[in-house]
Parts: sequence; structure tokens; C-alpha cells
Amino acid sequence: MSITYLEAIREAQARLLRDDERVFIYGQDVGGTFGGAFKATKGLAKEFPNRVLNTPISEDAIVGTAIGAAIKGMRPIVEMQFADFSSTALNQILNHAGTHYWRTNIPVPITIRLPSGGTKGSGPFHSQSMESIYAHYPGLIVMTPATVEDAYTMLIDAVAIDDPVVYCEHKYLYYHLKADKLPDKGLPTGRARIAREGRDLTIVTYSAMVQESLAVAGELARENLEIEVVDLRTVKPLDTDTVLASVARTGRLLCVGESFPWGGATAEVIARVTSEGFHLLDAAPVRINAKDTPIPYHPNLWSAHRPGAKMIAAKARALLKE
Amino acid sequence: MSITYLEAIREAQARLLRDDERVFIYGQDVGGTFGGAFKATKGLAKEFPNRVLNTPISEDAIVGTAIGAAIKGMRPIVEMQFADFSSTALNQILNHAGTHYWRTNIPVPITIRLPSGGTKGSGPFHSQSMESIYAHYPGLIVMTPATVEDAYTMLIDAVAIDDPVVYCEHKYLYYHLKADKLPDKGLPTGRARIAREGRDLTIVTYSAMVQESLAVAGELARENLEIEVVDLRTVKPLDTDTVLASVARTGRLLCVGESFPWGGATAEVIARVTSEGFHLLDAAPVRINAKDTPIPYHPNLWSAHRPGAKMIAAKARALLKE
Amino acid sequence: MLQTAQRGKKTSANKAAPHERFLEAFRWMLLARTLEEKLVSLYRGGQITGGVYIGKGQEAVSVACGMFLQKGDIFAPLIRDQAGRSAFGEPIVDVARTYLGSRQGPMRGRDGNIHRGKPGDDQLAMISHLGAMVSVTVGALLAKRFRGEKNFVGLSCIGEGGMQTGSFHEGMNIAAVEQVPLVIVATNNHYAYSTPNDREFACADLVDRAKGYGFEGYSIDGTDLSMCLDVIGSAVKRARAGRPPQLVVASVLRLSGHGEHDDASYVTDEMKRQPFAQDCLKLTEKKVVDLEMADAATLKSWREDAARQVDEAIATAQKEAAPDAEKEDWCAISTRELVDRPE
Amino acid sequence: MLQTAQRGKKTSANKAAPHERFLEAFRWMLLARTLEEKLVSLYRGGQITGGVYIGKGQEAVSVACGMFLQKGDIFAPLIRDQAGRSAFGEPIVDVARTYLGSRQGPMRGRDGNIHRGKPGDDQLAMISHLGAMVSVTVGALLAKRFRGEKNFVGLSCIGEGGMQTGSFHEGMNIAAVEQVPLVIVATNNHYAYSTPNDREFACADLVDRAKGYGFEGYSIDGTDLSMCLDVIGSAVKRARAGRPPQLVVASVLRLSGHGEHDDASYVTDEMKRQPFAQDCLKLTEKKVVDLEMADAATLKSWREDAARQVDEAIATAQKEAAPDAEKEDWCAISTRELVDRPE
Ligand SMILES: Cc1ncc(C[n+]2csc(CCOP(=O)(O)OP(=O)(O)O)c2C)c(N)n1
Ligand SMILES: Cc1ncc(C[n+]2csc(CCOP(=O)(O)OP(=O)(O)O)c2C)c(N)n1
Ligand SMILES: [Mg+2]
Ligand SMILES: [Mg+2]
Repeated sequence: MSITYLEAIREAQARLLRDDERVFIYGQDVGGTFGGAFKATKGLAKEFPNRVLNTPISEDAIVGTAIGAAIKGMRPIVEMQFADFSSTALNQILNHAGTHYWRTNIPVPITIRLPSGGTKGSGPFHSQSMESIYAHYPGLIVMTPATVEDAYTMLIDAVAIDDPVVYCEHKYLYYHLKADKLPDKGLPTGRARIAREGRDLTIVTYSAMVQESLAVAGELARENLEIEVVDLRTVKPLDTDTVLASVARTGRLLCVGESFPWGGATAEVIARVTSEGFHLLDAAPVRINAKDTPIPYHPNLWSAHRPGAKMIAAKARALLKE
Repeated sequence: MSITYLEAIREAQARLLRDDERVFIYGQDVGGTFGGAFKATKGLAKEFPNRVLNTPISEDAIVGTAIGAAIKGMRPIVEMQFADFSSTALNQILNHAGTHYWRTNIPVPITIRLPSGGTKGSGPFHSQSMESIYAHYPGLIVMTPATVEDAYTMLIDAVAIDDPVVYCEHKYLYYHLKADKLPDKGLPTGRARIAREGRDLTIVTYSAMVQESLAVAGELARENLEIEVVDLRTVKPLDTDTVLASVARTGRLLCVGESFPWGGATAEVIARVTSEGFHLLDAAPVRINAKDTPIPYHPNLWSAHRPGAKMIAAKARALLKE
Repeated sequence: MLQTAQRGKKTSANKAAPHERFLEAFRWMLLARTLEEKLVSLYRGGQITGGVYIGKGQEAVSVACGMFLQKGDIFAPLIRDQAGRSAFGEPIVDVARTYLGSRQGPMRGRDGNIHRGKPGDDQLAMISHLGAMVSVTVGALLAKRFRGEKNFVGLSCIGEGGMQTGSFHEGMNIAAVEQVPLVIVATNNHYAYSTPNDREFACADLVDRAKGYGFEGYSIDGTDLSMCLDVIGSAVKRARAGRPPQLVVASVLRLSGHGEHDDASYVTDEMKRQPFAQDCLKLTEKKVVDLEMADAATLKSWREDAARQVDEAIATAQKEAAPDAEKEDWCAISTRELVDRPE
Repeated sequence: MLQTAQRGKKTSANKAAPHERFLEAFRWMLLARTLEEKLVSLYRGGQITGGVYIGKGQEAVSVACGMFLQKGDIFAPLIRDQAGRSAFGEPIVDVARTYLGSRQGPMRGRDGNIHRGKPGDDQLAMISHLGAMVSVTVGALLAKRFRGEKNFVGLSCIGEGGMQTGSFHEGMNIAAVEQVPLVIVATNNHYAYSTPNDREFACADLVDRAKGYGFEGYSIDGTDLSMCLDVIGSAVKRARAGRPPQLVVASVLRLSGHGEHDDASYVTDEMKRQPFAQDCLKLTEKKVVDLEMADAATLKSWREDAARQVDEAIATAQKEAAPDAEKEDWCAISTRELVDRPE
């Protein structure tokens, strides 16, 4: 048997619906025989016709409705059709879900699934990674699973958490990643994972860039260069301890993210490591992000805009020579 | 004569309306005899009744309308009533204004004024600093004037620029800051300013935190500690050269911003300095931000949430001992 | 007596017998007015930080919003709903505590003034962004339906300004799609802050929006308490009985500044002469007197009772400790072990 | 002949004399269909990256959107408006270039498929976020008014799904507040992607929304080209003449998948049997034949002409260079000296 990242997300939702009556799925096209633009809820409406509900094209109201339902005891999972469209729900996410517990002492257990990241030919409005925007504001947990196993267990964890979770699932991984079976439990939420051990350089990354980084680590291993790859798993909370411990071992830090270069997760990691573990570094930290333009449609441009194994390998090699 | 930061913003707009027929002001309550929630457009509708226009409470449409007008040759200035409400216009700002030139080759010369930052008793929804969100996405220039003079000349520059500008004016400075007269021209856009020279430590900051930092520099000078204060003026583009040159002189970096701690301008500055000027640093860089909760209403809480001179002084002193 | 008053038709409610809960409503209105006058004087005396937003002139509409809701119903008041909040069951000490920043208030000094609520008690705590509460109310109703509850309704308030937000539109539409038992009460007080209706919308009557969403719609004269009670009360009843969502649009004039920092000098004299510019509280009291529903002594005792309640609430809140930054846990999420970089 | 067809009343346009620009419209529809069929076959052959979104079944509505606009008018088409785009003046080579990612296309490979336009030529380039183009169209019209231009209109297209966005609501309302000469043509093709009307909105007829904004509203049968030309043509005329903004709601069925990746298996047979499910192009052609507006040879030559134009456009675009990452300046703003960290 083999299960994809996308199937893991579907399986997690099926299990959640079965195990917990408070769970319902809310979003555009998630219901009916269709099951979502990416089929992440395919078949679920058949089993749970009243708990897998299509919505109007109203991101603000979709999230608002989920918040209201969560306040009154439900555990909604919201699917955004693409992460990019969550921009029109951002106010409810940041200013309503993100502030509610702090203001009223009543937590808002919603999970918002954001199909994120670039794929070939998707262009400026179907490719974005928005984790840095959601992580910047208080009150939200931001997950960025990079493996099939994490896609599964982290989604189950997300729904169990009493606070709002923005769950960034990467579209590029949907079909590309496969596992043999699904675990029952994963690492605790907020804990980073050493995806590969190494002693020469630490790559801190998350989501689809974990796979690119692992490829680079494999490639460089053939040259006897040992790269440690840290998969953050959640960018908020960010597991500074695991990152610092890794940098303590390697002395070198390369941060890789797929989103825009100004600010964001890679800047945050570097700011933490340099302010809390300055003496651990034997060389200047390096980061790799996408370019500071909208995400291009054409594959020629997209593959240059998106950080990939080639660039990661080049920067890693250069950093190893520092 | 004495002119406040707020009056400088009004004067800039008066001059823009007088000098350029393409300029109009669009926003809630900006017109009539009222002139805006903070009176930043007071009197302007009398002189230019057709070019200072009240709008419905429709941030998305306000910005959308401004974008359309800009595409067709106008130079709109949009006033958000509070920066916090730009969350409901964020899609038009990031995904429309921010992508338009790159996609179509037609620039969008709009200026969006965001009354930003905390003031006493304003609470979670009337106190936010959103520069980091707008700077994260491509296609926007993000200004954060910290002086009366900059408030004036930078707003004039903003409207002259062919690209979209998010102009973050700080509400705390509206009445607190005064100048004797307004200059005709300031530093070029994108250039940081050495607000105070010093050789022991560099504080990189912007907006209201410039004043707090200058106060600290003044205080520490009495102890013969020389703090250099760099006022970024625009957080995007970010003048890395000036920052690096300062750190090269002092060897110590403290970054101070008023917005939330995860990601954002302070992380970006540290990431740049450590990756491009690692060897310039004699000690680990330090940053100060607000706390990772919504902004509290009560002054007791607010003054602890907001970074201020006391905390800056303490961190500066500690860093000087490293 | 049921007033549907559809499409703005004027009714002659003032000449008819008053609503059976007229006096009860009057007393809530009186309490709200007394409380808000006190808040204004505290504000003027520099004892309140931040803004004060009052519902003067809107008490009749607001009280009707709170009065017909029962335990288990959801209420989403906005900034001019003191009367409705009290009628719904908010203790006025919560108001005093929130305005004065007491640590014992529902917002514990973290949020202030009208940004308060107890979602656990079905009183939603508004965020500032107008329009955002409608879909949240829908969600709360959906949860009740999911959980098999019966016989509940939700009521969400909005101003004519807030009706122009995208969020309001989406909330209204999704309510209709979900067919939840929702009543939206929109108060057109003729201004959004300083902006008059002609720069807010361009339709002849905002109640005309109801049909386009599949709501049932009614217009009322918001200065006429009986009409407010009749129409809003019956809208609540209809929603509870499973009719489509209900929209009630009330016409009044805001008889204060937007907040107490605002002198409202932009309100024209012509506007002040409009029939809807009358003070609903005065009209109500006049009717109480005219119809001899209460004598002067009773009225006086009600007034004194309101003043006493208000004074007590304020005194209580004033004695309470302000929040202390040192004792705060500075934690925006409830799952403590997931806090990013705990202080 | 003017068809106002207000509030969904059926007209008997099919029996009446066709609109005077019927044949011209037919040819644009034919061109659009031919072009889109070609795009579909290229997509199936793996020669197009990303999605292909076609307007099959919506050509009659769409063509009418483009045909009555003149130089200086603003057009904001959406994803199913190939016919209207062509009628408005978009060269079909721009379509081919955009779908094939030619560097010489208006989007230069930076954006693709229906995300194209030439704002300099008054053809706005849609962003994906539905509803967002309405206020941008309003702004363009406002600019024209500011600059003293006269006699212009704007036309903005939307689907029934997009009408439920907050952005659409705000755009529609601000258009009415500004009283700009705007026509909004909403096509209810009975699905938003896979979602049928009953999960999109709950009003009886979307045209009922017009009144609530101060728009004038008309319903049309989108399979009836004459009616489309009549009603949309007259709406454009009315807007140009200074009447309030106009809303036209057309009823059709989307005769394709949402995109070509979608087999639309969720469309029910019952839906396919509805009158609005007919193919407007076939109906139009039948009328051309029935009324002997063109003979078989002419029809054949038109078909061939369309095919030739399409083949030429595709061939041209296929020969052109793809964008080259090395030659890109990777610069999201026009002011080069303000680029943050130039590469
Ligand atoms: C989305 C949004 N934009 C702007 C504001 C600022 N604001 C607060 S109240 C107000 C006017 C509200 O008018 P209306 O809805 O008519 O209510 P009223 O104050 O008249 O009761 C405005 C513009 C806001 N709260 N939310
Ligand atoms: C704000 C927003 N949310 C979601 C989407 C994803 N999306 C693209 S097209 C579409 C369906 C559109 O339906 P409709 O407006 O009826 O147009 P149609 O495709 O039927 O022509 C959806 C949901 C989007 N483009 N914008
Ligand atoms: Mg109002
Ligand atoms: Mg549709």
C-alpha cells in the first residue's frame, strides 16, 4: 500500500469526522460528489452529508461562521480553495480568531487548511505561501507539514488543539510524496524534527523545501559533506531549542523557505539563532527565499523564482567553504 | 511657528492637491467639514470639494477604486481610518496593487495612508502596526516616517512615486512631535538616516521607536555611552548599506520595532546584518518588539506591551556589556 | 399588535395601544441612558481612557433587540446597544468594569468600552471591524443546530455604515444559505461617523436589500418604542418559528457624537428637524405620562433606581484593581505549552 | 427593439426580428468557440501549462458585453469572456501568447490563461480574487470623470458565485454612491465550480439585488443572443446617458468543466435538461439558418475564417520564445532605484 500526502489529509479528516461529532468541514466545493478542488475531501460528504458543507464564495463569512461555531463548541475545519484566497478572510483570521481567547478567555478551536505553495503554471494567485503573515500576528498556531506522516498526524492534532490553527499544506507535495502507512501519532506539536543528521551544516526549513533540502543533503553526502536538515513542522511556535542544538553541532546555518524574501520564517530563524546562539556560528548565516516578485506563471520563470535543490546546493557548498 | 507631525501630513496633502490635479483623497470621513478621524484632511474639502471624497465603509472598494483611478492616470491618496482596518483592504493592496505593474507593465501610483501604532487606551483594533505584512509581499513601498519633516516630504515623495506606497504614519507622533518649519525636500526615498551619531552601539529603528531610541541615546550619553540611532525611514526598500556601515562603526546592533515579535522588520534587519556583515558584529544582535498578544486597552498593560525607552535602555546597557 | 411596516410604510403606532412590554422596555432605556450619561461625565472628567460610545437616540431599537431573546439565544450587539445589552442580561457592572479597566471585568483591561461580551453566555464580544459579527452569529447558530438544540434564534446588530462592508454582505448571504434563525437589526442613524447617507449608499431604502438575500424585511421608525417592540419582537418570533432570516431597518438620528470626543458639528440643522431626529426616550416617557401608565412618583422612583444602580456599578468598578502588567501571563493562546517563546 | 425583461420575465425574442448586429455577434461567438476548442485540444495534448477556462455556453452574453463598448470605454472581463474580449478588440494572438506563455504576449509569461489584459487599452487584467474587479472598474471611470472625459461607460463581468464575495458588494455599492456609468453583467451559469445555486445564495432572483444598491436591473435568457444584445446594449446606452448603474443578470448553463481539468460530473441530468442549458451558439446558428441570414457557403467560409485566424494566432505564438529567467529583471516595481535588494 502507498498513500500520498493528499490522501493523508483526506484520511485525517475522515478519521476526525468519524471520531468526533463536533468536527465539520466547511468550504467551497468540499461537499457533494466533488470533494474539493484538490479532492482532499472526496467521498466525505457521502459518509457525512450534514458535516461536509459547500459554501458560497465568501471567505470572510466562511471563517466567521467557523469561528462562531467553534465558540459554541464545534471543531470546524475550513478549507480555503487556495491559500491565496485566504487574503479575503484574513481579517477574521487575524483579528477575530487570533484575538478571541486573549480578549474573552474563550478559545476558538478552528483549523484552517491552506493549500499553499507553488506548482507549475499556477501563477501569482494560486501559488502563495502565507505562513509568515499568519505567524506574525498573535494568537495563531501555524503548521507547515512536510511529510505524509506529518500531514496526517498534524491535522489530527490541529483539530484537537483548543486554539486556532492555520494548517499550510503544500500542493506540490500532494501527489509527489508517498508513504507506506500512516502513523497513529507523530511528534508533539511545536517540536521540530531532525529530518536528516549531519555535522557540517544545518539547513533549517519547512514544507516543500524540506524535500528539496533532503535531496541536497543526499547529493552532498556523496562528497562527504554532512548536512543536517531540520524540519520546523510548525513555524509558530518555532522550536528554537532544536534549531540551536543543531547549529551548536554544525556551526553553520542555512535557512530555506519558499515564500517572499522580506521578513518571514527564514528571517525569524536567523534572528533567533544569531541573537540567542551567536557564538555557535562559525560563519555568517545564509538564507534562501523566493524572489521578491509575484510568483510567475511560466515554468521557466517559476523554476527560477522558487528556491530549489540547485540553489540550495550551491549556497550550501559556498557556506561550507566559509 | 511650530508644526506638528499631523499638521505636516495635512500640509503635504494640501500642497499635493494644489500642485497636481491628478491627486485626490479618498476615504472614510476625510471630506466635508470634518476632515478625518484625526483631522489629517481638515479644511481640504473646502478648498477642493471634488477631490476630497468621503466613502462608504468599504475598505476593499476604496482601495480598488483608487487602483482603477491610478491605472487611468490619477494619483489617489487613500486614508484608512486606522491601519488596523486595512486588513479588509489587504487583498486589493497585496494582490492587486502589489502585482499590477509586474503583471501588466502599468504601474499603480496610489498612496495608502495608515494611521498606525499604539496610543493609550486604543486597544487591539486601533493600535496595530502593519508595515511588516505589507513589506513581506512584493510590489509595495513601505514608508514609516519618524519626524515631522519626513512626514511631510515623504508623503509628497510617496505620491510622486509611480508605484504603490503604503505610508505608515504613527498616531502617537501626531501631536507629540513638533518642528519649527517644513523643509522643501528630504532624503531620497529608501535612504536611512543617521538620527544620532555614536560609536558604541547601533540602534536600528523606525517610526515612533526612533523617538524612544533617541531618548535612550540621550540618557546613555550622560554615562559616556555613545549610541548611534539609524532611522530606517522606509522599511521597504530597506537601506542595508547604511545599516551595515553603522554596525561597521559600532560593532553592536539593537533593533527596535513596535509591531509583533514574530518575523517583521526587526527580524529582517538582523537577518541582513548577520548574513551580510557577520564579521562586523562584536556581540550577538538584539531585538525588541511588542509582545506576542493583541495590543491591550488598559494603559498599565499597554505600556508593558509596547517597547519603550526603559526597555530599550536596559537592553542597550546589557548589550554594551557583552 | 403586529407591525410589519414593510418597505418603509409609516404606521400609526403612536396612536395605538402600547406594546404589552412597553414599561419594561422603558425602564431598560432609562437605565441605559442614565448609565451612558454617567460614562460621559466620567469621560469628561478624565476618568475614562480611550473612547466612550453611546446609544443616545437609539435606545428604543436597541432595547427591542435584547428583550425578546431568551436563554440559549445568541446576541451580537454593536456600539450603540447599551439598552439591548442590559435587557439581554448584561450586568451593568460589566460595563463599568470594562470602561474603567477593572481586572474583574469581562475583558480584564485587555479590551475596553463597547468591545466587550461574554461569548460563554451567548453575548458575543464585537471586534471593531464592522460587519464581522454577522457570520460569527451565523456560526453560533449553526453550532446549536449541529448539537440538536431547538427553538433558538440569533440577533445581530449593525449600523447603516456597517451594511456597506463586504463582511456584512457575506454574513447576510451565508445566513440565508444556511437558513439559520437569524434577525439582523440595522439602525440607520443617518451618519457613519461624519458621513451622511448620500456618501454611504444610493438605494431608496435599505430594507430593499432584504429581498436580494432571501430575507424578510421590515422598516421601522426607531423613535417609536411600540413599533420597535412589535416589529423586532415579531421578527424574532418568525425566525424562531423557522421563517427565513429577518432584516429590520430602523430609522433614527444619532443624538450624540460618534464618540464623546466628537462634537458632531457636521450634523445639519435640517437633519435635526427630521421626525426621526426625536429623542425616543422622551417620546416614550411622554407616552407613559399621556397614557397614565405610571404616575409621577413611580417615574421618579424608577429614575432614582436607575441612578442608584449606575452609581453602585461605577463605585464597585472604581474600587477594583487595575490590571497589572507583572501579573499578566501575556499569552494569546489557551494551550500554554504551545506558546511561542514564553516570557 | 429594446428588451428590458425586468425581474426575469421571459420575452419572446426568438420569434422577433433579430438584433441588427446579430450576425456580427455570431461571428465573434464563432471565433471564440473555435479558439477555445483549439485551446482545449492543445491542453489535452499537453501543450498548455496550468489551466484552461472556457466560456462555452456563455458566448451570447459575453459577446454582448464587448460589442457595445467604444474606444475610451472600460472593460473588465472575467474567465468566461473570450467572445466579449474579442469583440472589444483583444487580438486573439494575445490569447494564444498568454496561454502558451510567449514572451511577446501582454503578460510575458508572468501570468497565464484568462489572467490577461491591457489596462493601457482599457481592458483590465483580472486578478483571480473574484469581485475585486468591480471597484477597480469604478475607479477607472472616476478617473475619466476627473479628467473631464465624456460619454464613456464601463462594463464589469461577474459570475453568480463571485456575486457572493464581499468585494463584489462593496464594488457595486461604491459604484452607486459615485454614480459612475457602470454596467455589471452577471452570468448565473448555475454553478460556482461544483457548487450549485442552492449553496451559493437563497434569494428568488439575483436581479432583485439591483434595487438594494440603487442599480437598474434586468434579467435575460443568456441563450438568446438577440435578447442579450438588446438588453445589454440598452443597459450600456442607459449608463452612457447618465442613468444609474445597470445590472443585467443572465441565465445559462456552463457547458464545460470549471476548467478543462474538471469533468463536471456533478452537473445533474436534470440541470442539463433546463431551457437555459441549451447551447447559445447552436441556437444562434439555427436562427441564422432559419431566418436565412446567411447561406451555407457563407457560414462555411466564416467557420473557415475563424479556424484560419485561430491557427495563425497559435502558430505565431508557438514560434515565439518562451520567457527566459536569465533575462528577467525580477522587479515588481517600476521605479528601479527603489527596488529592495536588486538581484
Ligand atoms: C471595517 C471598518 N472600517 C472602519 C471602521 C471605523 N469606524 C468605526 S464606527 C464607524 C462608523 C459606523 O457607522 P454605522 O455603521 O452607521 O454605525 P453608527 O456609528 O452610526 O452607529 C467607522 C467608520 C470600522 N470600525 N470598521
Ligand atoms: C475570492 C475567491 N475565492 C475563491 C476563488 C476560486 N474560484 C475560482 S473560480 C470559482 C467559481 C466561480 O464561480 P462563478 O463566479 O459563478 O463563475 P463561473 O466559474 O461559474 O463562471 C472559484 C470558487 C476565487 N477565484 N476567488
Ligand atoms: Mg450610522
Ligand atoms: Mg457560476
